[in-house]
Amino acid sequence: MRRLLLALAFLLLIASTLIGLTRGQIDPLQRNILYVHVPNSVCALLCFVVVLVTSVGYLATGKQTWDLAATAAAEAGFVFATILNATGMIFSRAEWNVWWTPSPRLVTSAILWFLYAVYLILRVSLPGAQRRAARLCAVFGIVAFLDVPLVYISARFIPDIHRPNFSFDSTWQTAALMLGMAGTILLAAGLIWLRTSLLRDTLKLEQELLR
Amino acid sequence: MAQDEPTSAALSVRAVSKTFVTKPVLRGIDLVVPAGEAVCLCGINGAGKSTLLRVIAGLLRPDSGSIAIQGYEVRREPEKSRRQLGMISHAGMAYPELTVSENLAFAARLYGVPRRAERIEELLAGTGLTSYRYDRAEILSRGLQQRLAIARALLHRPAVLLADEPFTGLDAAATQDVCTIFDRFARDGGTILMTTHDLRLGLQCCRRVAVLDQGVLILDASKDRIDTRRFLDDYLSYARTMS
Amino acid sequence: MWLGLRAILIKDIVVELRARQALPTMVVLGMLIVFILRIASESAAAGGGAPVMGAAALWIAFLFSGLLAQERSFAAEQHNGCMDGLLLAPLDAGTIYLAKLLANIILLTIFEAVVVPLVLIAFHLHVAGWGRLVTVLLLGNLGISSVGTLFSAAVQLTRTRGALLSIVVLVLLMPMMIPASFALLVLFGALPERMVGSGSFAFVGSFPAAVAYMLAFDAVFTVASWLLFGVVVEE
Amino acid sequence: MFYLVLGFCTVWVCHFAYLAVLDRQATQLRRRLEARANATPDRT
Repeated sequence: MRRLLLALAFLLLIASTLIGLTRGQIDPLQRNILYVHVPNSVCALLCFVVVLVTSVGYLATGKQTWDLAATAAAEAGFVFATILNATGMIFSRAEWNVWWTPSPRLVTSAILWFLYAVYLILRVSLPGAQRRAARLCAVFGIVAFLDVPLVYISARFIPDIHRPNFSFDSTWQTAALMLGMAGTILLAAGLIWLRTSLLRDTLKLEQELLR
Repeated sequence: MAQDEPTSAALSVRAVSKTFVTKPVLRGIDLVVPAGEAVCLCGINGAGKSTLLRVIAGLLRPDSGSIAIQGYEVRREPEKSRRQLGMISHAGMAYPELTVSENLAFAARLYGVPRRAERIEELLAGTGLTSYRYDRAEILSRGLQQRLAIARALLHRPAVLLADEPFTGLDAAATQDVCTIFDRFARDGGTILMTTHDLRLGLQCCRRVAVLDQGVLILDASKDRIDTRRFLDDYLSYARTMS
Repeated sequence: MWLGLRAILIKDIVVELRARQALPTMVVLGMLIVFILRIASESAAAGGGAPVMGAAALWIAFLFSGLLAQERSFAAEQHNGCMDGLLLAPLDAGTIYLAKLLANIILLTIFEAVVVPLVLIAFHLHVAGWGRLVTVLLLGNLGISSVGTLFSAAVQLTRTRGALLSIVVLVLLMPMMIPASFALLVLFGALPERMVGSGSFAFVGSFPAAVAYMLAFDAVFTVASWLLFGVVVEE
Repeated sequence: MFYLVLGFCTVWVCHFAYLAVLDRQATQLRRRLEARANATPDRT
């Protein structure tokens, strides 16, 4: 079942790239990277919402699966944030010939990446898998989320050199973008689901040793 | 006050169980201790004695079951139940940098004890620490630190006193002092739940014995109803035969 | 000899990669420092010079010594089971948090009183408004202490070592560094009162807006840490 | 054009790298399970 989900996600992504580069091509060639940059940035943010929800869920119920889902979401989110920043830098290099300027959008994307990185490091360095370490990661997940909306979304609403006021007007372009978006979100869901079940099996195996 | 148990039960533990990751440490413990009684909880290392004490004190959340001190449920009314509870653990809970009276003054403020100075004097005398009043806690001997811990635990006149291995590391004289303090506390209507390895001392101080084995209470009887001689020889096998 | 040397080397690398603790922490800490310095000294708008370096130096000194001071804030509770002593007292965890927060704020204010004049002299800056400088520093102080207290308890009670507390607090405070640096740059005269344009300082806009942003961050973090403190200290 | 290709490449590289990590974890898990499975029969 999970294989199917991932395959479908990749199909959608390939379709979006094909349409985007052929029919829905944006005039200056390098701007086509937006077909990848936008979905990934949305997904990076969505994954952090998942981290928040699962962290709150773990603190409320104490069930281990919430905590594992939080780890999986953080890992997937980290991958998306890395892509987000990489394509962002490539885009700004192509657009303004500079790899990085501290414009609000780039700064907030970098902060999002750092939040993921620190979450994963915290997850690894807290001793043992017992409940207290999981609880502390959940606490960090929640407090870190407070950083994201304060900065990330507010950065959206002010004029900013980062995003030329450009919209995907033609139907082909919007179609390509939507396909890309759907593909990335499906990919995220698949990755999280796969990783959570993997973590659960490893945990079950390791806990057998304790019995 | 809405209380389901009779107010006479100072401490009532109902079907408490606790599992660490996969190891069940407490499996459905029931223990009711009326006021003025001292219970000695015995068991091998890892039987769950300290865990049970920490769960009763509210420091550890039980997976299921409920604990009430003087009728106040520990998880639902933490402030009221903690006011009725004093605890002595291996660690003395005293700040090494502070002097004996400063430590007691700090604890008195935490618990909001009225007429602090007077109460502290009373406890210093009761535990024989008056002459060490201005010494810093770090230089005290193990016996004196234990007496400071007891003074700190009794400061706010708790109804229930929990003692986790109170006699470890004490010489004969210090142990005797601790025992007399416990007796006086029990005679004044206080309730004691104590864990110990040294059964002879446990029986000397307490009138009731409970044995915990693999997370289950396999024996809970007052001293005069059990054959103390055989019990002292090998309490585990004896307790197992009785359960 | 050569075989032994190689064996130990490989073993160390494998163990380090598998434990995955020291290396990533170091890397992220380095990146955070560079990143914060980049934000604090946004040369595009400020035109470089002493004020920019002064502001950046002040915030970095502030962050790191603040973290060092706070890392020990729960050390006193660590031995002798004093943390249990506090948890047994009939008061909720929030009160313990507020007490520790105030202790850290006072500690950091004393530190401020020493380092800030030092920075002003060293970078021979003149300050536009002393009252405003004190408010900005106090807001920065509250930001560091609110998150610092919460996570120093977490790090202390689980006995984790290394720069974990630093990267956690640094990353959480990064968004606040933008208005904080802007405010200091305005006070040191490196930036005009009101900014318009595309940089992240323009995003802040004006000095009152910067103070408002810092206040918002402090409020959000303090309340969140106050609520979550009980979860952190519970065994 | 170069940057476009670079962009798309980084995306696919990142995705496949993470999938590879997950796959390695899965195989490691399977190996441990098999080792555990055929170890237990003779012990019981």
